[in-house]
Amino acid sequence: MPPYVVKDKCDGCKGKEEPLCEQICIGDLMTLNPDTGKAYCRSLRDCWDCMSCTKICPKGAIEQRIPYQLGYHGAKLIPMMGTDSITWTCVDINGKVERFSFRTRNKK
Amino acid sequence: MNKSKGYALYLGCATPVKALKYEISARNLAKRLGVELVDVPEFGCCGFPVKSMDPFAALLMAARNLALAEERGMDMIGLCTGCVAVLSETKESLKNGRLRDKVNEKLRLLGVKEYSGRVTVKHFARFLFEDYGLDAVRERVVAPLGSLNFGVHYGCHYTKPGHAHGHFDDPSCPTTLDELIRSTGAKTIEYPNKNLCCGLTVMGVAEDLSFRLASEKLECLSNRGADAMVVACPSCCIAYENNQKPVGRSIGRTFNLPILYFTQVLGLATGLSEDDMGFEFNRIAFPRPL
Amino acid sequence: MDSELIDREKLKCCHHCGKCSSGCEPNRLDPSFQPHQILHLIGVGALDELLTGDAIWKCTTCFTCSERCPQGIAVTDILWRLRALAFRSGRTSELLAAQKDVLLKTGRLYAASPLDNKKREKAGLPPLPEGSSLVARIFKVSDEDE
Amino acid sequence: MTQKIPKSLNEILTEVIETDLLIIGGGNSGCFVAIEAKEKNPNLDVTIMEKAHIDRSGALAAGMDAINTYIGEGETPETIVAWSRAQVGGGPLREDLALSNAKILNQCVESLEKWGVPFNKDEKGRYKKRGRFDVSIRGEQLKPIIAEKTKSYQPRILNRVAATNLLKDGDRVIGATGFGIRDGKFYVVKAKATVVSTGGAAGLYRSATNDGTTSHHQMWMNPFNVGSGYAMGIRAGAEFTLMEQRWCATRVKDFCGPVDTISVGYKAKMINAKGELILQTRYGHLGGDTAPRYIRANAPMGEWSEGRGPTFVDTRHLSPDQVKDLKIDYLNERPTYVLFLAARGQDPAKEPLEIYGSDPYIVGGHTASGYWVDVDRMATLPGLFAAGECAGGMPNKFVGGCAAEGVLAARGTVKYISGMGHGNLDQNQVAAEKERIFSPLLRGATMEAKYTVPAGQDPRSQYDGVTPEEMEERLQRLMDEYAGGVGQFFKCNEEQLDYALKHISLMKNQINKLFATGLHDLVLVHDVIDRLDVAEVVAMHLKERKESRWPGWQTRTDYPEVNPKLDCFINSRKNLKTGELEMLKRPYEQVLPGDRTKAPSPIPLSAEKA
Amino acid sequence: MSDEGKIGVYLCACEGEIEKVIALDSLVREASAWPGVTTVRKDSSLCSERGIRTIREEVKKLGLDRVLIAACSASLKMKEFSDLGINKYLVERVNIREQCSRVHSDNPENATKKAGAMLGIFLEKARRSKALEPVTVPAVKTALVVGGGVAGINAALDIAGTDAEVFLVEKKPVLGGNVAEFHRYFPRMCPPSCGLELLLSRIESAPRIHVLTSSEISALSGSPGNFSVTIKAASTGVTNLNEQDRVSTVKAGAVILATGWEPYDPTPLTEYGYGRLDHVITNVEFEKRARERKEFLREVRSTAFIQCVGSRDERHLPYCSDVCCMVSIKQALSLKEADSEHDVRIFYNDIRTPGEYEELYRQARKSGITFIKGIPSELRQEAPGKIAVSVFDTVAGRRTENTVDRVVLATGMRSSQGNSGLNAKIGIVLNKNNFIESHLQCHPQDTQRAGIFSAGCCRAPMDVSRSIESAGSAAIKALQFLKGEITVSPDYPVVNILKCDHCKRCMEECPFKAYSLDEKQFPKVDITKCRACGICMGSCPLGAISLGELSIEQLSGMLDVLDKSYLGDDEPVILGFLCKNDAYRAADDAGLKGVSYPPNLISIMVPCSGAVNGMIISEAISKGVDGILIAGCPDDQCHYVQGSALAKTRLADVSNKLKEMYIEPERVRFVNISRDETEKFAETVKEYVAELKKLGRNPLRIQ
Repeated sequence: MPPYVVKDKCDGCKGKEEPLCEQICIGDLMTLNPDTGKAYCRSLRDCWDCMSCTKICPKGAIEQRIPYQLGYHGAKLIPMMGTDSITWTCVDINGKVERFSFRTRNKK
Repeated sequence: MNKSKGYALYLGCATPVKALKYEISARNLAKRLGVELVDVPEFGCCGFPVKSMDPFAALLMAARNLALAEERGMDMIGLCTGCVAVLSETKESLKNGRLRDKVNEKLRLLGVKEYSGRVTVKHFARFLFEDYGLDAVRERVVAPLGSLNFGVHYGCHYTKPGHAHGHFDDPSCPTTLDELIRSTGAKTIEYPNKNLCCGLTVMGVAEDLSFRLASEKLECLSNRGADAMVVACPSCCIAYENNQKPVGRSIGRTFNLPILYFTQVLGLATGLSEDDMGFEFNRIAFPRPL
Repeated sequence: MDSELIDREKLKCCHHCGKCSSGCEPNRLDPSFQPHQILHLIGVGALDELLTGDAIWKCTTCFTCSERCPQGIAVTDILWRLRALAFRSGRTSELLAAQKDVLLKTGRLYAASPLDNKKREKAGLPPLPEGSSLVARIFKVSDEDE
Repeated sequence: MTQKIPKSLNEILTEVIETDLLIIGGGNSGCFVAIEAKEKNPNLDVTIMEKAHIDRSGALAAGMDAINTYIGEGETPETIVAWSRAQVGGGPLREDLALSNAKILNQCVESLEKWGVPFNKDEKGRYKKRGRFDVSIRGEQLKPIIAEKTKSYQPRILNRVAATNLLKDGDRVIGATGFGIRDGKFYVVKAKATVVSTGGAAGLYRSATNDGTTSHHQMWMNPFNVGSGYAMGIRAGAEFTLMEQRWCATRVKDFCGPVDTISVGYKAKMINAKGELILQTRYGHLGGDTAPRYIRANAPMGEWSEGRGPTFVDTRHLSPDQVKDLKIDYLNERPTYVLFLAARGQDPAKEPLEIYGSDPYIVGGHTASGYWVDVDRMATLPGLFAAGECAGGMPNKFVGGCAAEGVLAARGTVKYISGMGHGNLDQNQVAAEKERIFSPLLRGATMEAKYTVPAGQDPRSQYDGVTPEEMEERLQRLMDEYAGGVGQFFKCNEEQLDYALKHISLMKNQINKLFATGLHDLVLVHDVIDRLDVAEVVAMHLKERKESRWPGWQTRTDYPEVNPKLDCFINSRKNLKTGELEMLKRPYEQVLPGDRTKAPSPIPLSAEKA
Repeated sequence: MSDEGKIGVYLCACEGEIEKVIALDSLVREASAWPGVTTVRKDSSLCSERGIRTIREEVKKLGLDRVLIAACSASLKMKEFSDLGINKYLVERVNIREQCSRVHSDNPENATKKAGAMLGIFLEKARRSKALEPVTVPAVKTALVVGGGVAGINAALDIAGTDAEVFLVEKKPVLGGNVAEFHRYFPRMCPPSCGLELLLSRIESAPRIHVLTSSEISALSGSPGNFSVTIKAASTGVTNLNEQDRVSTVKAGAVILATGWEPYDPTPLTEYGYGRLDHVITNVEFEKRARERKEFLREVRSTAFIQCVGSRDERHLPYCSDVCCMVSIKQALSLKEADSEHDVRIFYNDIRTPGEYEELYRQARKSGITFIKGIPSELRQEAPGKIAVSVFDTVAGRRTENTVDRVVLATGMRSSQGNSGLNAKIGIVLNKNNFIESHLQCHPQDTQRAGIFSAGCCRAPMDVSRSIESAGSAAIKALQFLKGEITVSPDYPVVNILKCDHCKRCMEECPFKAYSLDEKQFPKVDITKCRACGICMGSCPLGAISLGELSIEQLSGMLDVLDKSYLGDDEPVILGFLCKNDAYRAADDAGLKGVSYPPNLISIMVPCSGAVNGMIISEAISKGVDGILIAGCPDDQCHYVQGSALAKTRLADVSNKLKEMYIEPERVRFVNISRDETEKFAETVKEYVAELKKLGRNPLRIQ
């Protein structure tokens, strides 16, 4: 269930040494291509699809795709992070759209 | 300039018909200096006169010649400053991708491959000055012309428009042609109206304006005792050599100023024979130095 | 369409410092030819007066004005385009009309007569084609979608 | 980030750190160790060595949808321990550990809510129950919240440092070594007490969905928890228990995602191809739905092996709202499960969800494998403590239990550290370890390319050596086929185990053929080395328990029955002199009276309170 | 909702103006039921002396820890409401007049509903506000003036007038700069030496001015109030060449760059033959020679001045150098003064002699100087000592040939700061003409670095009088940093290192480069360099940065509490983030200008549109807000350089995500509003409400 980085959305987190996805990846898989300045997943087969990179990417440049072993092309699952809540949109292969919003941190 | 396969010689319209001595001396000088000039029969008119009729057609004519040279993988050497200016200007304006695509579309209709912008085009004198190098020319000088004193006429399109020629020389006070001539050992005169135009382009429309422009330079150089005026363009040669008699008549003076091409002066210094320099075509005899 | 030929955007920056006319040799010899005035007349819409007048034909295209214009206006190109507009609306000089015929027939500005080719042969120079429809074809292709 | 590959040992920088308490593994229990240690003694110097980044590392990376162990109203620490005992068919288990854990369980779970984790509430404002001890939460931010709380105590956090081995002064563990995955440094940490909380071991066995494209790590457990904690302890000679009690669970087929959310949370029944209720019809005598966990885990595989597959969890009774809530639960724990359903256009209310066995894992927080520890959670080596999935003996900890283990381990370390000095560091132990860690990288850097490689192929195949991926795939297939993997429906026999052990040792002899072309490669090398050590112990334990006490978790076809004489703990310890793994047995002591296989029903609530 | 806390809610009737539109009594009843609210009271005029006194008494009596003032805009009555006996950052202003009663007077019922909703969210903001005290940072009472010309000298003297020390650093061995070598000042035609000697004597006698000649700044670091400057004194001793350059470091509270100007070298204009033809000199050379030799003025009989040499020329200096017309006129007059028969011709494009300088121009005309409107194209040496100037006289419409003995080229000015190697390091930005970039009309003497100012020609071409004027204003600005301490208002940003993940976006996007990395690699803000624009708060992907006055937690809390249907179920609710300097004030003016917009918009004031964080926008949409409107200054007029541009990119990221999530991307919108575009703002809101009505209500709610 590897992450695919959309080329023209990723800006390498400007800070350039370690973009956020490289900081957070639990398997040390996301890294920065020094020539293009864009991020990529070092080994698609080793990703465990915890989606930490997709959630933390400030430019929304990472798309989570499902290995063809498990499901068919075209389904999408996109997180939109708030400071204390999250909204997911899921689109299935027949185009059905579902949305889920819920709180992820209690009100202080 | 890549010289792997020699240079495509761009003769233009005027030189092969009106200035045989320029073509003869140029070809022989090139042979003497070991520069391979390759004829490309498919070359057509450079488009200079058509600029006053249909700018896009003029652009196509120039682009076609550039594409032909590119096809053969050769850079171009021109003899006429007018042609070289138009070809260089066309290279500049075809840097605009949209225009280039439109021109390439038309070139395909004319059966010519695409123009991509790799070819470079230079006047023969500039080539000698920049690529061949003055030291190399000095090495080939066998008969230094120390006793001669020439008045060099650049002609407007040799250095202008500056952006098309990559600002290789300063149009207000040019020096490269003087230095080329001085490399033969000869001296050159600094005269005030050095940048004065020969006026030939308005010949058909305002003949008196054209004659008066020509007369001023002839008068200025004659008064300064120049052994000859050196030119680098067939149009200038027509204005100063062919028209020297009528120009003189128009101001009531007879001039007797020999008009030589820079290729003839270099030919003299590098030991070319009179025939090889087309001396028989000189309308005003130029006495050989002893 | 014709008026788009002239690059009006750059022309607007001209603030009539007169440097082009100061450096223009034809103007020195013939005061009626004033490049800065021509630019001004285009600006104030007197295009037809220019196209029918004979001033625009006195420019020797020596580029001095374009090289020195403080606002970087390509004055010479504008003169050339004025001539093309005049030519297109039928106003031309006999020389220009003759030149067009030669070009259409021979593809060259100076036609190569058999005598010329004999002279060239004697001088050991390659012969020149006497006739060529190249320029005619180029004109046709150029006008196609004009 | 481009890294400079060192060419020789002295090019590698060494960083020596002295600390009071070293915690290896910054996951759920590791963080709780740090928090509790700092609460007990604020100026204690605490260091956390974390292989990934503390904000999202460990099994909780994507979040959690439920806390499986919370002692709700009408329940007591005793009832939860009894329930846990019944879940593992009466044990054996360390009831002393379970009771001490249960006593502080609720306090740990409730602190999660205080720190900001939203718990679902019922209409009376109490935690909303899913199962008997199961409360549901919105846990997407669970680990970041725990990490933020840990960071507020300012411990020294070494992110991106992978632990490799323990340092010993005689029998006492006096710290550990590791290497920087990003900075390439060699870390030597001297500590008065060391806690191992690196989580369980995943990837010992081949996952059913592993294929050549992109689903190699399509498994239930976090694949980057490779059991380094176990391996370091094994190599250091610590005693381990119940390593044969592997956690083989029922998982959503292909996706290999959790199923308890559906079966416990939404009361979905297991059915086979014919629609029969498997547990009721086949396993009624063992309690049907309330049968021990290994029965429920093995049931679907039984159906498959007897030709009645495929098996499902019947979700067709779910209302649209329940489906939406089900998806929200999954978004909080394994978000791509929702993407999995969407990618098949599958609506759980119309089609039941297919289930299958997962590849076996060694996770002391679910089953009871791990270090043999005393009540202070100290292992058999003084100065070494284990928490969370690493501590053995007590099954069914889950998130809440592991947090409580962290707290108890912390209290154990604080007691141990007071008045205790540093051990003295043996420099050649350090030098040997530095050489062991970096030799694969140095080998990779100085190797000459020997073979031609077509474009697009893995450039490493031009070298004459073994890549970590090759050895990992070889081990996983070996364990799957010869040590009771999912391919064999979890069954194995003596001869297969011997075959597995023989090949494991063949691989261990070829560790010096492994090479790494970068720091990430080096991590993979040490992952496979650790997995080999753990796999060997698991196989030895499977071989030793000559019975089928927990069919599914541990099924011996040559000893299908339960052998009453083996109603004890089977432990193991490496003899550091001979290098052999010695097996030993320890008696089971029953603390809670009553029938070990029955879970007492909850104490009836008085009328007005219900 | 945490309901502890003692909050006082005060509603102002504003002498009836607010009350005739908003039913304050119903709001009082509603608010008194809210948790944590101790007292709610309506008052005819809160800002009156009586009103303020009663609030202060209640604060003491009831021990209030938060105060809500529902009255006029926060930009008004700041002084009155800042000392209510409670830390002023615990007082929250709710703008129910300019943004509610005045602009929705046509629909009192909706206005009351909007006021109620506003009270709700700003109460939530108040609940989370923190008491803040201004921070005083010790500062050095020393100024550093770079450049000893007329601007630098005056700046030094103006500062030394107070009790601050001044270091005046000059590259050349002597003070005085360019004018020291000049012949005459204009318009008074007096010798510069007269003015300079007076200034230099005052410099001499000023005890606190330390002059360092033939010295240069080699490094500058630190922050406003505490710059540390390394000064390299070139080896004065000609004798031993290897004498080490004496390097000293100076602590300075403020820096004034007065590095002056250099004449433009006309050699590239080869047509004028400068350096080739003799008797062709520049105006600066004329000035120097006239000063050195009095008879220089009579050496020749005829002189031609050519204006705009290099200036107003796309290929050289595309700007007007401001002084050349006056310089030529002055020099022409001194020629006429020396010999009234001298034939002086000035070839000009436009004569620019503004203000009182016109008098000098009239004198020049009267003294017989010939002004010819036309610029010559070329200079030729006819005969030795004779230069032919052929020019087209555009007024006469014909060419005139002129032969003169000498030609003076009126060349333009370039900034010396243009070629200083330090600019990049200390963050001095140059504009496209290579002068110091400053906000030309509003803060001409500021640079983009707090505490560093510019004076004189290094900032723009100007004459001596304006240089002295700008030196004075730069000195006054610098004095704010020379009081021995700098008080920084506490609304600067704070980084929550528990959330920060070292991605360094804040450092990249801070327009004032106020961030550096601390020893643990966390971003640390230098509060003296910071201008509290909040762009870093807007940049942080993890919401780890909050401003003192407006935090991420406050915004998130307000989003929870906002009643998404305060106007009923089919009326969309829009949340507006308006920038404090332009958009918010333009919205305030709506009522006064009789312009109205629908009550569906509730606005929150932000220091800059760049401060709005992408996560807060996403969260607002997730929590059911129908539309987000961010209004910032026009792109090139943003007070914080690129605030609006950054806001647009962030909004684009969010709307891209919304589009991908099949949520209408139109639910987020940016609009540039400058201070006077009230009508445009109202029009935008009307049109946006209509569009959102077409889109339908936002279905999202947080479970």
